[in-house]
Amino acid sequence: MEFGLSEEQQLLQRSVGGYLDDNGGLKRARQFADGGELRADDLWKGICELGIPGLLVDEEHGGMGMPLLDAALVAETMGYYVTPAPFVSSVVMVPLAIALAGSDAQRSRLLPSLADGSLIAGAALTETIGAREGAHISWDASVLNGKALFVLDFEADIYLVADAERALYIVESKAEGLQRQRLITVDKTRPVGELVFNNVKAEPLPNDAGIDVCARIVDAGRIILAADTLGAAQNMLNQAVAYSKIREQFGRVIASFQAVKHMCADMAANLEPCRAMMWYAAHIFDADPDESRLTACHTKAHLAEVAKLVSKSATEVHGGIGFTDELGLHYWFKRIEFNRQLLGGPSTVREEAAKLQELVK
Amino acid sequence: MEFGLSEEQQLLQRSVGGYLDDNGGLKRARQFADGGELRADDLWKGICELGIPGLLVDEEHGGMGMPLLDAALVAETMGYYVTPAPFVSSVVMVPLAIALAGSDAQRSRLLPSLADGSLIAGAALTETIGAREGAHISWDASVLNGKALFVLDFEADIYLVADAERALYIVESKAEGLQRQRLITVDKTRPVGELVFNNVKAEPLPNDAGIDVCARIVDAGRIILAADTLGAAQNMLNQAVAYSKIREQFGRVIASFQAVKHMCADMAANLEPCRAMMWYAAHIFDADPDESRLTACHTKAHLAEVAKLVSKSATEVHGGIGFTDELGLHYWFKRIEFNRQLLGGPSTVREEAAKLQELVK
Amino acid sequence: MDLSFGEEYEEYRQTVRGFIEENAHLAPGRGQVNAEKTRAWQRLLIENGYAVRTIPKEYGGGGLEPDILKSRIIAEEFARAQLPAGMGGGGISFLAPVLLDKGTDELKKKFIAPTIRGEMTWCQGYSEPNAGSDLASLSTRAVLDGDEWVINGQKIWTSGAKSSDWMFCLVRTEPDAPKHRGISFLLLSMDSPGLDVRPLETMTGVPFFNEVFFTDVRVPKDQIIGQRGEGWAIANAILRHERDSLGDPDDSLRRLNLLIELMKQETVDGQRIIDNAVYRDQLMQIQGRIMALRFNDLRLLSAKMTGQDVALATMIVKLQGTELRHSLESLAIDALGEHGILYGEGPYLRNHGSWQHDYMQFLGLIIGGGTNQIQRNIISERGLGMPREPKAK
Amino acid sequence: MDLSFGEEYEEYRQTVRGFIEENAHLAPGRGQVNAEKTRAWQRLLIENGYAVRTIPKEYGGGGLEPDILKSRIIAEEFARAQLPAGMGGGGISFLAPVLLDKGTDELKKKFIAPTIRGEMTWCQGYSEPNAGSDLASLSTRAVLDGDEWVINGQKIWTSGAKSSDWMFCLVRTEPDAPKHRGISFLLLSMDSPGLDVRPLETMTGVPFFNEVFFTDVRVPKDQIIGQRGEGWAIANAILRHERDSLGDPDDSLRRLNLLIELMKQETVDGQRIIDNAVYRDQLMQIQGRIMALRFNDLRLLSAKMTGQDVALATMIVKLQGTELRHSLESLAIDALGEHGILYGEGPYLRNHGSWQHDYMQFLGLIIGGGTNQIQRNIISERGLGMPREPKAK
Repeated sequence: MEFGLSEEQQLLQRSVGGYLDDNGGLKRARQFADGGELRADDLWKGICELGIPGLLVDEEHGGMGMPLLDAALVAETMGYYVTPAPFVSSVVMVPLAIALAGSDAQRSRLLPSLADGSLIAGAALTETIGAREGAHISWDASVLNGKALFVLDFEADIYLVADAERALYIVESKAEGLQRQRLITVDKTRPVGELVFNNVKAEPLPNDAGIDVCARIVDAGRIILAADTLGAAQNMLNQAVAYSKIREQFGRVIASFQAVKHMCADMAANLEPCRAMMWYAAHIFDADPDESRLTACHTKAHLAEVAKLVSKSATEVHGGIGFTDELGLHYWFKRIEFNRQLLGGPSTVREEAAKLQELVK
Repeated sequence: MEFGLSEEQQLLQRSVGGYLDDNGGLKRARQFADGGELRADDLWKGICELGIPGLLVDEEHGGMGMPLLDAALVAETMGYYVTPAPFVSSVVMVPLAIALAGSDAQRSRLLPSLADGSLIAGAALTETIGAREGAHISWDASVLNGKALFVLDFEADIYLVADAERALYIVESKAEGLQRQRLITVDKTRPVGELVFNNVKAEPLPNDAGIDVCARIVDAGRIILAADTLGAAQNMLNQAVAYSKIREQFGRVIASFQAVKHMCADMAANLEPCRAMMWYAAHIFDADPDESRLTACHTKAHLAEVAKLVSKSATEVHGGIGFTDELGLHYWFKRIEFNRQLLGGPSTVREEAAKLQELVK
Repeated sequence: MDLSFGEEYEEYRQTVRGFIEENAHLAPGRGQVNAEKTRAWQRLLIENGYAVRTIPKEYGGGGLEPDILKSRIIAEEFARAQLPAGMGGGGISFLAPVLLDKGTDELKKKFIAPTIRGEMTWCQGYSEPNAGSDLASLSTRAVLDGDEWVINGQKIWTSGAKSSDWMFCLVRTEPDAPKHRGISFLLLSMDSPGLDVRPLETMTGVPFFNEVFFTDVRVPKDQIIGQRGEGWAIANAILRHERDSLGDPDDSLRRLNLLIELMKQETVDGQRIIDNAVYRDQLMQIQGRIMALRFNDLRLLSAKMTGQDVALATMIVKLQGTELRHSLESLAIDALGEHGILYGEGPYLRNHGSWQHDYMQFLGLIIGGGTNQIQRNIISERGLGMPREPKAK
Repeated sequence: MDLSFGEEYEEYRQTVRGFIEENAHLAPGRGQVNAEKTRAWQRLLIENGYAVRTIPKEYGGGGLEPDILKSRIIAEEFARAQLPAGMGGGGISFLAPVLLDKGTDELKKKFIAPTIRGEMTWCQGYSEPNAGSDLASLSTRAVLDGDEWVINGQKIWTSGAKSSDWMFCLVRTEPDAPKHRGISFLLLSMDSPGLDVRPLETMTGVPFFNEVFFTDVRVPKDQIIGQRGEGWAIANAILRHERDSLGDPDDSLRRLNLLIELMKQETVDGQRIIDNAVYRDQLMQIQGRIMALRFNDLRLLSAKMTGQDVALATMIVKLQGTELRHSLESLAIDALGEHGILYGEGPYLRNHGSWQHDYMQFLGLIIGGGTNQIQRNIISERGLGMPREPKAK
């Protein structure tokens, strides 16, 4: 028995971390947020060179065929470095959906370009979790109509779309009748947007296996967002501890004040077990799909709650400078906020957890 | 405009406090809890001499005709001194019920003995807030049947009973067919119990005014329990601060440690506004019955939450000795627990608050 | 307990209402930038005793006796009519009273009247990058050179520095004195050569605070309030005042009512958000907390009138009020779900993105005006009589 | 990530199951007070390598190599069968390993075998009324008089003092040394003249802790583990161990499942408590927290096997585990409403009043074993490398 990361997994995380430390991080995130780029092409190129987009694609289709845990470790690192790159949808949810529900032809056509990063894929699934007034997708004959909000990895070449019956489709971003509008959120490192479908041609994924693929990839997406949150929160805690050791007030470093120490201790005490939780949730996704759903819900919700505490406390430990743009602490703060609400906020996801255990009438 | 206590009210609170400081307090509470007394007759006698039982009874019937605020101030003091005396039912809820819903004859017969303390009255109303399986009271012709749980001021001569239609009755404690069983809770200073009715003769209160008297007296009861909680929590905070100033560890009084200071500051910051809230809730009970309901709900729930924080933190500040029986801190802790659950726990009462504002479907 | 205002005051309330009805058309609109209209409105209010009413007539004020109830009635009635009850800002709220109390006749004559008429606007220069919680360790230096102070250093968190005409600020003038006794309170023009104002970017993205850099800024010697070295005491009186104004429960109540409306309107899967029992319970918790703080405020108002000591009930306002408001905004974001994180502009933004803005802004206020950790020190030491931390060896 | 135990271990699991099946009838019942039956069961387990398996044979143990996985399998299988996996208690869990490590040959021979066979039971004498968080300031004194230590002073929080044969305790033997270096670790018989044990009443009302008073208690000189003055280091190793055992998430999981059953059965106004969305959401929050701590525990187990450093993940267990458990019990009380505060005896008591009992008991454990404030000091200093508080002037 070994509950932990293999050497390869540690190496993977270190190499992605090393690359982002050199080329990504706050500076690049700022530039992306301020500069109106649609995609951070340089970063994406580097990420492709590391083979990241092919992590979950099988070898037959040009990928590495790794388990979700490897992707989650990369997601954690992406969060740690507030990386502006399409990941949750393009690297995780869409390749998984195509692998699980696509036809052989679809797999052969789409997976290789997803695996080498030449094709970017967004995901329009929000309405399967909770539809806001006016948002709804319907399939009629061979076209989609309706509206999808908060489409993930929005600056994409193709979209994975779920209709109201949870059936899945692939749509070209340049398809006729498709209107796209970017939605601006607090987190400027993660493009999301709205898609309006007016008789838009789409290609259904046949889903011959008959499993609820939509649920499977939402599980995966939730684990990935939780991993991203873990990385972001860990970074905020690290920054708070480091800053407290150099900032002096009243003739002492503030790290020597018990109030500051206990805030940091509480952050660490809450955050540290989340690491094991994220590992397990990602591992069990592949090892036991049935158990996975509950673990994915709890991991998403619990990480969101813990990270909320961490993001507030870490900002407070910094004092005024934490509120300013100077150290850019708010980039992590906002990334944590984004992850909290997307693919189901904490109490929505907890209610799903209760339903899975038949605790809801 | 004056938002505060009159000199008379301050005097009332001081005189009750002075009496309980000399004759009640922890020592008397312990003796009561350990000794198997049904009533603390000596304390009750002193309380009667102060005129407390007649606070809310009008002068015509031998009382003082004071507003609920005066009773709430006494309740706060009772909580402060963990006083084992019938109050919430016998001094507040039952006299109010008889005044509001009784006939002239009932008023003339019962109120004078309630006012001089010679008659003790319990209240069986729990089922109007939330009925547990098997608990239910029904009225048929001239008798009551069913079961009532958590009857307040249980060691009583008469009981005020509400049936499932919220109609009110007076029942003699020695009535034929009435079975009484004491229920043991953590709070040994407050006798509660179960009443089982087998064709028990009862006297209905006619309630000619046609208002929901049951709701009115539950409002009053909630305000009184909140006031009791305020007193108990204030005492725990005071004890924690005082103890921290004398207890030394690591060569310093623990009151000089920031962790201890901030725990005490948080208790005070949460508790202090509760005082104004309790005053207002009690005041508006008389001044504006319509507004009173919402304020009573919120005061009950908010005090319960704040006192939960205070009772835990104050115990922690004491360290090990807070957990032992030595300082008897747990008497206040348990009194706060009792007040939290009786007449509706916090989330039950908040849901009522939402209903009052038509926020529930 | 008497929550009525009494007959005399009810009459006064009618007078105020009459004034408002007659003159509402003269008031500047919401967010109006017509400076002259704003100033004309301010003058009209002063003339009628509705603004700066207790400042003596000789300095341009109303010259009236302090009357907290009348002040409250004015505030309530103007709020009801959604009109500004005069100009706010540090100059009128904080500086004018200090000038009256501690200023020389010359300073009073020169500064009070234009300040309260809105012709001279002020910003406040207190915090520095290395003097936040430990404000008294500030190091911006002023040295006397002939008839002028020469100032070098830097201030931060200066709101309104770009739009203000003048600044009142704390500078170190006695470097050899103990830190609390080496600080003086100076007044200076924002046009002074050597002053450089740079906007400070914060997490909200909405400009609000500035940094101000001083390079040999020269200020006439007599533009000092109080004596040399008395600045700390003067500033502290202002700071206490400022803290009380953060986390106003009436403002939280307005936000709560807005949130209730929102939760009634918004739906998820066809169900109104207010019908979600979990959010509804949290909403009710917040409503209870606001209620407690509002009644606490009434108690404070009443105590001010009767001169009672309610120090502890006063000290907790900033800590409780800012945390409460932050929680309220946070609940709104959770209840809105994905819509809660929309910000800036766009079609689905609710209430102009104010939930997200205030959520962040109030985290800033939990930190600003004395962090809530410092508030807890104050409450435990001054409110509960617990000892200060022992000095480090 | 490999969560299987491997073939060898699955075989071992079968062996354990076989043993249990065959011998279950010999096990003492729940809460059994038949001491001899308990001891016989313990001896049987030792013989078969299921209890004290790593203690050398010469001292009466199993003489086996440490194998954390086998230990876990044993624990799991006995728990599954609801049978005790041997005796617990401070003597077996804490003292025997310390004796092995630091005791003289004589002490090992005298004490280990009877201790692990359950013939000699132990209590622990550490805390004193004036030495709680600051344990190293303990003042119970032992003075050498010829061949004996003479002890005077008082211990508190001694669980099991009434039923134990022996005590291991910390006493001050070097009053002139710095406080951490003046403490020694002694062993003494609870039959010693001059020892007075008094039960300590606590808020739960259920006797658990005691006070122990020493008046000229005499102990042979060589009943000391380690050297004079080394007691603090020895005790600390034990304390770390003890903390890890508080707030066990597996135990919290059992309580959670019990609570879920309860919430399905109980009704208020005909509605099941589980159908109340507010309590259900809180229940799910607790479930998520338990999950995180359980996986953290698996990580610790695995790290022990591979010798990885997971210091921070270890340090947080007591703090998180006790607070979590306290919250869980608190939720149960709220969900039960008035029934939640029933205690002691009576017809409506749920689960024997254990919700109320454990709610209080875990407040005690939040305080005991190093208060959670002390835990936060440890986490910030040892886990995050933040400085200790400066010494007071």
